[in-house]
Amino acid sequence: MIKTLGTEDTLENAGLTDEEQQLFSNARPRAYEPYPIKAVEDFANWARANSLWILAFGTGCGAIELRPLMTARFDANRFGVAGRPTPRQSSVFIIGGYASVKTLKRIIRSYEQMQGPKFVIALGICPINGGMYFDSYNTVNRFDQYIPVDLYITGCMPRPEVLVAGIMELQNKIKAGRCDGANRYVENFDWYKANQKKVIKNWDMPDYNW
Amino acid sequence: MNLRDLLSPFFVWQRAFEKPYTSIRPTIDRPGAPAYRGFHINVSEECVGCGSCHSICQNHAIDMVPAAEFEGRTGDSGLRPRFDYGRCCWCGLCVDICTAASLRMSNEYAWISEDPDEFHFTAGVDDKPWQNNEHGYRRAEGYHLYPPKRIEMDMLSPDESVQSFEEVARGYSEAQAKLEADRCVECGICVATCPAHMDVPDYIHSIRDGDYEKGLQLMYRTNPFPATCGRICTRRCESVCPVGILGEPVAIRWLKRFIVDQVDAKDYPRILNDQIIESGHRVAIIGAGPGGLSAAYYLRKKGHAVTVFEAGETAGGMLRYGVPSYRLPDADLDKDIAYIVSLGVDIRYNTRIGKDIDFEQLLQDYAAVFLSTGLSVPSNMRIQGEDHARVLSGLQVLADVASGRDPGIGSRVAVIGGGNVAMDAARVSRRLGAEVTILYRRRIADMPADEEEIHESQEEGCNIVPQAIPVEIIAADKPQQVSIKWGEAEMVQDPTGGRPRPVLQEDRMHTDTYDCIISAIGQGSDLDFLSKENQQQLAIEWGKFTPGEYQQSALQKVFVGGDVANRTADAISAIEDGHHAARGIERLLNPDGFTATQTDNTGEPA
Amino acid sequence: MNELLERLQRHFDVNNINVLKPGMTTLKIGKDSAEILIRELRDREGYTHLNFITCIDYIEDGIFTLVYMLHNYDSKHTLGVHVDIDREHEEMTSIHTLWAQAWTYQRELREMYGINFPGSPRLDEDFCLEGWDQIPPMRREFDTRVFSEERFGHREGRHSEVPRVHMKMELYPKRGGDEE
Amino acid sequence: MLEWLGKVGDFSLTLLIVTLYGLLVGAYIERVIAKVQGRIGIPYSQPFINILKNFFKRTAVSHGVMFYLGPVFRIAGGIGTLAFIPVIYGNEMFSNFSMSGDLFLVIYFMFFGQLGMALGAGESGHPYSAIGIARGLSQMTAYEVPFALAVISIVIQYDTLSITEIVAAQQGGWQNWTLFTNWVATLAAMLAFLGMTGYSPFDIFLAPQEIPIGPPTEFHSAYLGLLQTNRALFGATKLILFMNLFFGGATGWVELMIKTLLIYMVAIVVGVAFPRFRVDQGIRFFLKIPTVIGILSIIYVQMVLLS
Amino acid sequence: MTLSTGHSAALDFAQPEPPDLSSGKYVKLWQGPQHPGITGNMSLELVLDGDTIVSCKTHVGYLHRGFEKLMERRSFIQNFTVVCRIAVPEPTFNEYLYSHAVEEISGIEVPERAIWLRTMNLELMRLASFLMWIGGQSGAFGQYTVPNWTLAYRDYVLDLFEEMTGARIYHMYIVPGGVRAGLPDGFEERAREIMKGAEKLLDQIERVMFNNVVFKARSKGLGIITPDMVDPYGIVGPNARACGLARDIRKDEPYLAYDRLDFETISGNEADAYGRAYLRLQETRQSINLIRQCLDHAPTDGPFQADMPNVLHWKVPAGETYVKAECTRGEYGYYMVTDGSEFVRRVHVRGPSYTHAIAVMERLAVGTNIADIAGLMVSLHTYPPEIER
Repeated sequence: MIKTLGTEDTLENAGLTDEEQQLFSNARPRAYEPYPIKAVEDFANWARANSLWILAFGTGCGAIELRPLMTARFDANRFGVAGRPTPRQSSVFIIGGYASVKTLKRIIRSYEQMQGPKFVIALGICPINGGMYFDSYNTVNRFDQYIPVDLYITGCMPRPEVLVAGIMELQNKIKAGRCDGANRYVENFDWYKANQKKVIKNWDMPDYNW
Repeated sequence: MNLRDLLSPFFVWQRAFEKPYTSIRPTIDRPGAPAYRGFHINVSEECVGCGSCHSICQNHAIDMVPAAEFEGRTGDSGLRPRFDYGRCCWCGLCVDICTAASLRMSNEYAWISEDPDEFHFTAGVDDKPWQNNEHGYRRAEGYHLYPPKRIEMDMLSPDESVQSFEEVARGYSEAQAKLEADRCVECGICVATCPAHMDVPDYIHSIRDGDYEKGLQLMYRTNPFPATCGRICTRRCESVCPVGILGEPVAIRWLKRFIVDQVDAKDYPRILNDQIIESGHRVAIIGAGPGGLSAAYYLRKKGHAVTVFEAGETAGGMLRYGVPSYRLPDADLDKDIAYIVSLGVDIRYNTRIGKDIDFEQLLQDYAAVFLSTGLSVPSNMRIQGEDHARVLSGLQVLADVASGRDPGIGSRVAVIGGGNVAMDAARVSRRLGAEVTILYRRRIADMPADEEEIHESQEEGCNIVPQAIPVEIIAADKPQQVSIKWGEAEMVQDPTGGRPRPVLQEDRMHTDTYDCIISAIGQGSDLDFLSKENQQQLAIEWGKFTPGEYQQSALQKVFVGGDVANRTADAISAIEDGHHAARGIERLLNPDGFTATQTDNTGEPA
Repeated sequence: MNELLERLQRHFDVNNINVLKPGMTTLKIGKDSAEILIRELRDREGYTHLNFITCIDYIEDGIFTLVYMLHNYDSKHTLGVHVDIDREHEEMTSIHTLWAQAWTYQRELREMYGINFPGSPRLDEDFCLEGWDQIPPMRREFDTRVFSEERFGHREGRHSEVPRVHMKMELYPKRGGDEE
Repeated sequence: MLEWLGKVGDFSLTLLIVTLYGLLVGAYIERVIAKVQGRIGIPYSQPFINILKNFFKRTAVSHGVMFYLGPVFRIAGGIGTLAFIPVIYGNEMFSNFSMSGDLFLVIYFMFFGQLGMALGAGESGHPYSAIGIARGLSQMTAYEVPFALAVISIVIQYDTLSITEIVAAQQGGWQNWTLFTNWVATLAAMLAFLGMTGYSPFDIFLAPQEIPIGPPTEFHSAYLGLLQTNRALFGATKLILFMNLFFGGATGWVELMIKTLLIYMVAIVVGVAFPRFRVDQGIRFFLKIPTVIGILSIIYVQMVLLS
Repeated sequence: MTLSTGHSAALDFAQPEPPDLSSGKYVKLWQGPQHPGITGNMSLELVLDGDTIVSCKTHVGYLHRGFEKLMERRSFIQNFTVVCRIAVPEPTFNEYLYSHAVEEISGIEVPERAIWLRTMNLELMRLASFLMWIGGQSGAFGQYTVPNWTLAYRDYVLDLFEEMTGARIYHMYIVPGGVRAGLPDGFEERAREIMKGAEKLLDQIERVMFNNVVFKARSKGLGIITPDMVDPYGIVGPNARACGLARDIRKDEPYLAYDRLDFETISGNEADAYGRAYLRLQETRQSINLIRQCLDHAPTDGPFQADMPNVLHWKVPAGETYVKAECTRGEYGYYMVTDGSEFVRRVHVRGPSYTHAIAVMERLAVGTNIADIAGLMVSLHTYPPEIER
């Protein structure tokens, strides 16, 4: 059983059975408060920016360019980027292009399990406006309705070079303290949940996956 | 386990002493390949806004949006492609299909933003750093997504064609027509350029579908002379056809002709199914040329009783008298006219206004008058001796031939002028067995006649002498002959920027003798039937009207159109004038029920 | 090749034999004898390889055409067995005992077309979709674009003009073809 | 009392230096691996930033007290191990709490940390953790056998349980190092060392492919920061221990760094060349050759050196 | 063919009884979709008894985009840009097969130069794909050096693609009617240089990866496919060739220029993970050889596109065809039915992973150690997007 450090225990978790209700937390997520001293927060942001751990979850075509990115040719390790197999330890979620409804459910789960501050980069055209699959019955079109995205990189596929550029851009944004996607998610939690539940019809997981 | 398997892996360490694979500054050191399909470039001056990119884009990533600075250019829709980089997949099909080759791709590929709404831009209009990239994807030479060359039409060979007045262009076969119709990209820029705004892409579409009846219906919506226009139209549509920018334009005229040729005249009433509900109004039309009959057709469809007054013996006006039958056989002109007449249009032949019936009388008797008397008086060359008996007017020669009379040109003929009438006169003369020389003031490229006509005249053996200015007509030794004195001309650039002017070279003069000289340098109007008072009211300038809205003249009941009221003086403009005047007359007679044509401005192409 | 077809015609009610190209033939057989034919082809005629099973929706005729593509490695010949089934009673004999991958195809057809294969394993488990609440998506009456717009929505702010309509509005609003 | 406090102060300094050194050498090793892989690799500052980042990360979930205590036990094990190892021979300041029986204490602490970690990770309830623990502990048990045999061998050889004395016995030139006096035990110990460092082919318990990441699956933020600190500290401590036991110890920091780095390189030279063994294969490996060598080392000591 | 592949009655495809999870004896474990040890976005639902797998279920659909539906509402030219997305690591096979199917139905003859360029393109793709696969196989067993090399080297091949086609991943080069462009200047020299380097790299890889005691320990005996499994399970490509069946569509039913290229079908005799890996290494070398032959023979001028109708309203006559090609994983096929309209009636894409990743995987996984499941998965060489499409 997972104990959470959330604020209010008000989520309904209606998708769960009674038995499962006992196993999962029903707390709402809490926004990230910056450190009261600005210098500390800036320093923390600097450290965060220079140690970006990416969740190893290839959600779509974008995964194909993550491999060159992480290996010898582009060697993203140089920039403080590393892959992490578990969401608990990751701070960056790279959405690799389109998200089918089935994957979206896993993306939400993985995203919510990531510990803040966390950042999302959306790769390619599909998360922006549906891309190639704008008329597909199984892929979402506007990714920002389901998960807050901090940075979009357009392209199909975006090359590893532009991924490197994107990571640098994300670093700048984090250092400037402007990456507040996770907080947006908490503040507009009900809106996001409503959107998510609109497309995910078999909601059999807790409302917030702690 | 053997020792080799244990030791051999240590060879990995070899690599430690080699140069790393890593690219040191990936974002700087690695631009896209020279042919990389990166972000879009549009040379907006070359773009004509045909929207083919929009049509071919499977992701609906391209919107056509108005770009104010390109609005109203000839052959340009004024729209420019706007890209949604939340949709584009950089397949480059838009570049491949681009009719003007204005759309290209740069080798730039990096666009990062935190705002998902930002990924839009109008290429070539919005300022983007990659607009001037030299590298990037271009369509390869020899790669086409539509056939660039038009389907050649069968023509009589020049040797055969000079032998008779048989129609030179033989028409497309069904297979040929379908192949040619297939080349259309359905942009509709031609619709705007066509004076009559015919639904060109739609009727071409109907050819692809094999539904010629629908094609005929579509054509009659804007033009009751499809058989005629399918042969002799000046086809400004083809001059703006985007397919013609890199290849040859779609043969719109021949396709129009093809549709008409497929439909039998006796099926017209069934296909067009014009239901006439009599309105009780009476309208008079002066002149049974294309303008007058066009007005008659559309007015009749509105239920008005139409009376056409024609000075000649037959209807058709200039189409009948001015266009030789090897270009427009009488049967085809009759096909168009017969249908119009069959709707109940009353044509009074041999009735000249001012002589047989008074203009004032018409104004009193009829609810409205449409005036399209055309240009029937040949212009003068304004040189000495031009009233010589052997100086014939081109129009007269053509009219004589059309009516089956012998124009009496002899066997050696000079034609003065470079317009279509000149070419027709020359080619008619060839058919009558004469040896023809065409004298024209400027260069061949400056000739106002259709390029095709010039080409065919030459093929048929007419000798064109460009830059030849007639100076004087001199009586020849024999009475049945005449001499012309002409001088060579040099083209001089106009300092004010106009087109080059021919300047006579006094030292290079020639004098030649011919059996006759055919003057075909233009025509003027004959508006003597109008009283002085009327002429003043109608604001006639240089023998032409300046019509207002809906072709209405200064007199409320009088509408004008045709050659006498427009600058282009071609059949299709006259047809549109007639159609538009019909609209105006309808508005005058039935102000409550009238609605101007408004088309829904949204929506995607059908 | 012809001998094979003759043999088949002798024993089965096959029709619509169509030689598409050298090395590929299709034929049609009734729903009830299809399984026996396929078994026969596999066991006796050397068509040991099942390329795929798929379905074509002929909505205008009210039928689903199931296509079983079989390949004979020895004669290098591919044989497509077409079976028409009624769109209203979409049910077919399962061939999961013949090939190990057959049940996967049948599971896909169940999900994408709603065709039932009684006895096929894990038939009603989700395959590609999850929580699907519409008619099976590959059926032709299902309009994916409309569905996508309703459920997923698109980003606002897009607007496109049609060149000829735009030109008419800008250049000659009162002229051109009337709607009569 | 005061003397003892001073000792604590000295130890804290040692702890700091060893940890920082551990992190630095970790970065260096990463760069060496990267070089073999044909790339450039992380900057030297990366391990420090990673740890800082993890401490700045927010914790939103907990799996109970034991979950918290896991990393604490783990680092306690690391600190405990270091506490009883004399770092610089002959330097009172950096000799820590070395005493007569410290070798046993050290080996105990080496176990302690792993077990504590196992408890914490087990509490997280994640099946990946559980599998990782099972693999880690069974592999540990396996490589501890040759290691213990090697230690026994040198204990017999030097007839002492004090690391300081073992180091002292190796002074006076390289020919006195255990490496040369008792190469059999060194060989056994170095094979065990391969398992201890957690590089290929014995890194199955942390393997991302075979099962994601193993015990630390659920650990994050400060917990992970502690684990990473410990990894650097414990790694360096093990190197120092091996240096002391088999390579003659060090009389200054520079000597220590060179020797430990070279010892570390042994694991890397093997690590980049091989894939990883499955856990059963790993156990089988350790219980075969290295164990035999370990037993041989005892026999060697008994038969050759002491006879 | 020496080996009989007749159906043996002994093979039982029946689904195993699901283990009783409530007994407490088993652990249920999900491998994927968020898991570094899975090939792409898919998942395996595993039930473990200790370290041994007693049941495996493949779950796919995480990448389902409904291509076959989308293709039914796009025109024939538009589809060619869509199809390459079906198998992300090997898009060109889709492009070729789609184009070929359309050409076959509409009777378009592709010019000679395009045929050679297509062949070269496909072989380059094979090389790139195999390079990535070798890295994947090595990485799945925990050797990260080789993946770094091969992925970097694959990138050089992708650079060639970029020059040739204008894109790295989705080339969209093979278009119905031909190809989109000829070769750029200097391409041949660069290609030859990269082929030389690739050969050197493969030698190095053979030394460090294949002659490796631990790799052998991990891969030998893993996931054995017996010849009598091949047909009943629909196993194709290297997975089938490794157990001794010399089946290669390039040789058996030659398409493009393969009948004019000099090569032999490679088949092995050990159908375990090691045997398959070694076979693929050899095929990578063969692919380099074929690319060289293409560079030698490809005409440098002449048309590279057949005369095409206006693609904006291109109606392909009614027809039906099934075309196939040998991709890195075996028989890749396109089944196309047209009805004479501007849209295709039905396209079915047959990817070899469809059976490799589901029926075969579920069978081979049983009895395997949990640690080997990633290695087994990679060794079958499966790409999830071509399963669900």
